[in-house]
Amino acid sequence: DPALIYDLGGKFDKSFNEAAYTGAVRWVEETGGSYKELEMQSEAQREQALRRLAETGANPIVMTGFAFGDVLNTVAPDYPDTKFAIIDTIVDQPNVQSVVFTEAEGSYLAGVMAATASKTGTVGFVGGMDVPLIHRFECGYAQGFKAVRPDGNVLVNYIGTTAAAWNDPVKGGELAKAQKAQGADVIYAAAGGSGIGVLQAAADEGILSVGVDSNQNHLHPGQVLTSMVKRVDNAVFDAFSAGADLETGVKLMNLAAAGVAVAIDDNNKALVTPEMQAAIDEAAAKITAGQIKIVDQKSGNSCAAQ
Amino acid sequence: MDKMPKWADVILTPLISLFLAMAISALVILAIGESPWLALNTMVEGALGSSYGWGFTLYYTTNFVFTGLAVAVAYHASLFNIGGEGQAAMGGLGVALVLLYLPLPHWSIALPVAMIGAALFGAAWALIPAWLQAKRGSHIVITTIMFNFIAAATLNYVLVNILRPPGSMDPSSARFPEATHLPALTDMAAAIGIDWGRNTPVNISFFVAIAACLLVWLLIWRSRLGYEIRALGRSEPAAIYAGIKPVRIILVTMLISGGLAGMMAINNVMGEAERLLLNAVEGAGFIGIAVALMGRNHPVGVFLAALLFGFLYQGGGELALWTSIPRELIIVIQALVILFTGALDNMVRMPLERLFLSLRQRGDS
Amino acid sequence: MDFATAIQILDSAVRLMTPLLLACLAGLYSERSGVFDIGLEGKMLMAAFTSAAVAFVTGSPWLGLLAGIAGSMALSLIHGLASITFMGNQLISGVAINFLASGMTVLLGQKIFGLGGRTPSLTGGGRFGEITLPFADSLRNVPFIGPIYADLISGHTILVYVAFLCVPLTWWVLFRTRFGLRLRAVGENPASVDTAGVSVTRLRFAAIAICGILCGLAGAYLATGLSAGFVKEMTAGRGFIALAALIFAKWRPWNALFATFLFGLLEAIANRYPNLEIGPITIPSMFMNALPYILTVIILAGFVGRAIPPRAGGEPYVKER
Amino acid sequence: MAAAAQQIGGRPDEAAPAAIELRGISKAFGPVQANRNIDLKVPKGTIHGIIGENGAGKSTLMSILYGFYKPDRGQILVNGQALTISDSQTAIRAGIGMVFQHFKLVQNFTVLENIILGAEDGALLRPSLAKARGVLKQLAKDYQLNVDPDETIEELSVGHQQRVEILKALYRQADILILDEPTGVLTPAEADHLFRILEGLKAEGKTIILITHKLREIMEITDNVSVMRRGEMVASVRTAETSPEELAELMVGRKVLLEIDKAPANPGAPVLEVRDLKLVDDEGVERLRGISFDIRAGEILGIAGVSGNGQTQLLELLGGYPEKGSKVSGTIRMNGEVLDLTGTKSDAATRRRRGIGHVPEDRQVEGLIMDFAAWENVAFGYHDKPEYQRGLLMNNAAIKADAGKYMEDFDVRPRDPNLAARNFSGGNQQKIVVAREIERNPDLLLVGQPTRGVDIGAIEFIHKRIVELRDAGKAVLLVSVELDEILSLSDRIAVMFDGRIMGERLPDQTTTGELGLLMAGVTETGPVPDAAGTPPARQQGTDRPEGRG
Ligand SMILES: Nc1ncnc2c1ncn2[C@@H]1O[C@H](COP(=O)(O)OP(=O)(O)OP(=O)(O)O)[C@@H](O)[C@H]1O
Ligand SMILES: Nc1ncnc2c1ncn2[C@@H]1O[C@H](COP(=O)(O)OP(=O)(O)OP(=O)(O)O)[C@@H](O)[C@H]1O
Ligand SMILES: [Mg+2]
Ligand SMILES: [Mg+2]
Repeated sequence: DPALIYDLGGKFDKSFNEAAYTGAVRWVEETGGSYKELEMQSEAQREQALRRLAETGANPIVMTGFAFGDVLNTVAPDYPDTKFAIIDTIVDQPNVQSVVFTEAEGSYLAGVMAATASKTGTVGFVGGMDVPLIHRFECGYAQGFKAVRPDGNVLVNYIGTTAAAWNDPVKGGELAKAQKAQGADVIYAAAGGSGIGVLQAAADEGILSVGVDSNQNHLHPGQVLTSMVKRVDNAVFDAFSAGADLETGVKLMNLAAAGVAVAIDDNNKALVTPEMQAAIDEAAAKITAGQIKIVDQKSGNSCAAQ
Repeated sequence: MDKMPKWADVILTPLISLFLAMAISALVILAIGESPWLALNTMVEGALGSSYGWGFTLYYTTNFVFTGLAVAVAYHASLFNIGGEGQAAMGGLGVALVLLYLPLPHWSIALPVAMIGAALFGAAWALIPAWLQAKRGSHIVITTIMFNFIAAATLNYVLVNILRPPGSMDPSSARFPEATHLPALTDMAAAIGIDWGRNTPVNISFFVAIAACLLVWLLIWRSRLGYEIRALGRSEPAAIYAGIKPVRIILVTMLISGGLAGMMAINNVMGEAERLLLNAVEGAGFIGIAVALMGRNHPVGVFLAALLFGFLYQGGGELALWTSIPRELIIVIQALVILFTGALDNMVRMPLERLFLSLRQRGDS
Repeated sequence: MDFATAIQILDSAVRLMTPLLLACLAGLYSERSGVFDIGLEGKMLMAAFTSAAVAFVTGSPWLGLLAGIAGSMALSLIHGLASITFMGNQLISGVAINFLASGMTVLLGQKIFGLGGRTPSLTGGGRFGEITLPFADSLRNVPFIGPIYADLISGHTILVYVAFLCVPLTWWVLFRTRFGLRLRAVGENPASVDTAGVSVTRLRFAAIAICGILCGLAGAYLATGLSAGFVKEMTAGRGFIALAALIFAKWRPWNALFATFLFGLLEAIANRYPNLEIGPITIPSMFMNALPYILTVIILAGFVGRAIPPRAGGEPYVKER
Repeated sequence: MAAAAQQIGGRPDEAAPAAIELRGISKAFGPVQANRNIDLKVPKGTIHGIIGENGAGKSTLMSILYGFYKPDRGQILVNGQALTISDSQTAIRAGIGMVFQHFKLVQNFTVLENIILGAEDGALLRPSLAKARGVLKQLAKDYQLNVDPDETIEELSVGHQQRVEILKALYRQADILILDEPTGVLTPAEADHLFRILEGLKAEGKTIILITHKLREIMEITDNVSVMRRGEMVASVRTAETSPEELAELMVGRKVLLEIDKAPANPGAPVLEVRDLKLVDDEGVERLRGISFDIRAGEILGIAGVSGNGQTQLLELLGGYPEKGSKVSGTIRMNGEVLDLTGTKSDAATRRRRGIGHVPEDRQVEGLIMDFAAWENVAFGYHDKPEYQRGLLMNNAAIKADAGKYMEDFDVRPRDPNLAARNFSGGNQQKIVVAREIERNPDLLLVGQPTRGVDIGAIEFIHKRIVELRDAGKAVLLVSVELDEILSLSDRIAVMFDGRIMGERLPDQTTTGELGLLMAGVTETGPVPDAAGTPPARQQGTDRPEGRG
């Protein structure tokens, strides 16, 4: 059986753990198979969980989150017959598949959409914690936005510095309101559970928001511009389907591979104007063709690309 | 004259309380539609059933001993140090800086140096609240809460912007040099030919924690400083009458307290992760409060309470890992254990006292 | 900073301070009666959950509010049992209550809604709406006063107004009524109340019941006023900040208003200026996030003298040993 | 079990109607039997004394009557009617009022608020306060019980705090008033005032129960007296038909010397020379206004004075711990060497090293750590002595050995060094403190209120040891509000008033009357005007009743 290990945020984190869970559930529904799943309780358990799963014969073992990288590097060689898949970071071992997403590409498209939808020329970004992974979202978004509106303005806020940052919808909502007060009319939330508050506040204030990780368009139909989906579910589904034959090496889940995308469905169809769609398509094509280089690193306090 | 024998007070009462906590926990488990028996089994098996489980239980115990002692030492001076979380986080920073930037050839040298780094950083983080309390009268409870937040922010900044290896996604430091790897208990057992607790994080820090218990005991009950700490904690006017200087004692006590909390880092940062993570402390600072209070601020009590929480942590982790019971159940069980053994203990003690008293009176007449 | 910005920041501060104020007043009642309460966080969390759950199921925020109060009261009762009836350690009891709420909310939420402890989002009538005060819209264009009335004073949920009303009410109850006199006395010297023939136990239970109600309001405001539903651990340390504000306020109602406003304001400012540039240096977002805490320490050290808690606080009333 | 009350002298009038009758009252606190099968009859309209050693159970018995504790067994009759007193409210309604040994006042409330607490007239305070203000004015006139209704309790002297307690009872229209050691904290003048009030109340037909350790008071004011020993009532007699010696023997169970037997002093070289000592506290109040005196080896200098006239500050300053923020000037010479008044070398530890022992005025707040075991308290203040150190640690064996010895020498009961200080009775707590300070054989012993609230057996003992220290050639500075104590112990008497020494007298050449005048600030030349022409500021503000209730 395959196995899935969720990172500390837990299975229902409204973010990528939950997306992984969705993928596993879809695999169960489609194949009728069964899988093992574990939720991390503490840092010290990572290695324990990996080893115990490997010893029970689970194969492949999929784990979400870069935090596993370090541990997997030491554990994988001990179980050469087991395949591992790790999401969000690269582990260079012969029996490991490293799944990395180009969040910046998806966020770039979200930025393009925001720029097109914005009337004020100011948009917002609310991140959970000020950490490199979230910088990818922030920088891609800002770059996409600037590509369309070079003179526009991106407001950036982070929720906090403790673990509570991912579970504080109240602060998320307040930040959204503060950004709205400064003129933002599209706000992108990459903040786990806190993002729910951002989307809610945006809807309350009558402005648009952008969801993240899974498709959150349905939360406020007609008021969520789009969601930058990160198809962790597909990665998990694929890994589960491949079983013991899991291909190792780096698996790049980029725009071209439909690893990231901006979700367009019935809930936001009305918001996507033809010219917006055109802008998206153009940008996507250019990214795929390598004509647009996205810089997803921060230097100091701002995105390197800006 | 005591109302009941000492053994009834220190052993029987907590045991009955623990039993009550477990009984209520069982009800909660039943209520969410799971089997309490299975849960208990999983927990005991997972935490105590194998040398492997013990290896984790003792690892967590080590963490809680340090933070528990930190709270306990301060408590004797009547200082409520809720800042263990921040102090332990800063201790981690101290360990990381020492191990990353000093050329330390061997763990036996690295350990004492890291201990100093951890203790210094933890102590420094406790010093400001202590100074503010002693000199400016700012309430230490508020300032230590604030310093927990400030520590989190500082660590966030340092890890993301300074210590993070270039290109890494993970807001964590680079791995510490191989030479500073602490011997795990497994290795130590293997050295004397015993196969014990393979792949468990418990390491030599466990013995440091035990030594810390002993030292704290000596400090509080056998040393002059401890005498002065306890005197000040019980009565400030009396302490002044006796020539004890409150400011000095407050500062020294908090330095020791912060140092102990910081020392936790040799276990989780140096011993386990071998690099500094953003959320390395994982609430151990707060558990330390419960551990100290339940252990009645005595090192032996702290050790036992830490062991109990180590068991709950590991057993609970196992429960969440291998059954469909949500991991939050463990938090509920912890809460009930704290509640019954720590806060509702008189519910058990008072009837017991009456029982023993009537037994004695019957014996007398 | 222009006037409109100031209004917006103040408006945000009002929203942010409301849960703190309610929790702070809750703590005030409890601690004035001599029962220390570090379980404010847990009570708020429990109330946030129960109110969101019931508001979702019934579609009524008012029923949700009642449920929030009930949830918080249940924990108050446990605290009372431990710290009043069984003369246990109040700090331990508070710690336990925080753990209990943190675990129970998710456990119950998962059992009921299966969303990992979240409740489904509340829509429309399930939340407390914003109240527009009379003439708010017509007065908006009056210079100065207009925006203050229309944008700052008007347009909050009912619970905000309740919270602000609780300040003079608390002051009045505490200093102008028999109950308040006894409450303050029991926190200073329970024996004085006991020898006057008034039950210490009953008074303290009354105080923690009020504490439960106010924490219930605070939690309900978080889940059904400010946001639309419950997310695990959504109180995010606000109970501890309220506790800090209470000490800061020296256990006085008007000071509590000021202290919580200061916290709200600092947070609102930090939200508004996530990257403060001071000359050549830009303060990183991490430190802007920690700014309210840093400033609190500075203010405490610089301007606020020694806070003397109620004399009998934290100690159970033990008559016979 | 309970011995029948001894028949000594005449029993109180059996036929008179009893205001209070207790039958077979028993009460245990856990393993401690505080009251054992107690009978007591208090005739209406009399003052009834209750005496007994520390811990005999007097306070417990009265607290039961007041509904504070529930008795395990027994019956209470008030005015001939059986009554179940389950709480203080019942007692109050039955007309019983009680002034506790440790006052039950809210320190930061005003007098008025304390008076109405629990006796409010409605849910709102304002009417109650207004009414109480009126009643208070009337009571003040009727009984000479003047207190400012708007002062907070912490601003009041102990004597005034006690007045508030009495007013509380009268406000509740008490007919039966219980006073538990009311004079323990009062000056003689205040005590006299109190007794006049009590007599006035008695004249109105009220019944009064008075617990005290002072036989003089019993003889002076009571009609009948009951004696308790170890939880039992051992005797009830008419005061007129007994004598102090007889009562003392009943209380303690052996003969007690009520007079101190001391040889004339034989003073040697000056040990302590104090010159022009001044102290201004942190509120700017001048507490000491230029104090000068000497104490020689082998003599006891007694400082008399109404409390609050600077004695506390003098003792604390000499002991090395003046109140934080106070400014001091002047010189202190100890054995010829000047002592630092400020800086790190002016602390209590340094003073002890210089050979100054100090029995503080308040044993429970300063002298002892109540939660420490007796043996730990024996090292308190001397815990840094080399003989108590062993390497880096403390030599607990040495401390315990000393503790055993001190407790033996001073007959501390129970003789259990492991018992926490709070579990000893007041008298025995005081013995521990005195033992600790005297056994160090200090060159100078500072003693503040050595026998406050202590029973006569212990008083006799403590006095004897102080005199012995003097006879061993040491200097003693004795501060006490008890004029009797000052007169019988001192070799010289200095009287303090408003931070000054008003004059020195020899005990055999003065009278209580003369000392009393000096204590009130009256010299032969008339009252000394205050520097600012006003009466001393906030008299006795720093004095608190020992311990807190
Ligand atoms: N609240 C209490 N809880 C437990 N034991 C008590 C309590 N109060 C008194 N005792 C015990 O009861 C005994 C009688 O105490 P009580 O206070 O009645 O004595 P007392 O005669 O008033 O002494 P004193 O002269 O010192 O005031 C004491 O030995 C004490 O140990
Ligand atoms: N709540 C209590 N618990 C246990 N023992 C008590 C309690 N209250 C009083 N006692 C004990 O009762 C005895 C007499 O106490 P009480 O308070 O009447 O007098 P005290 O303050 O100790 O001495 P003194 O009469 O000299 O002031 C002491 O042994 C005291 O420790
Ligand atoms: Mg007494
Ligand atoms: Mg007494």
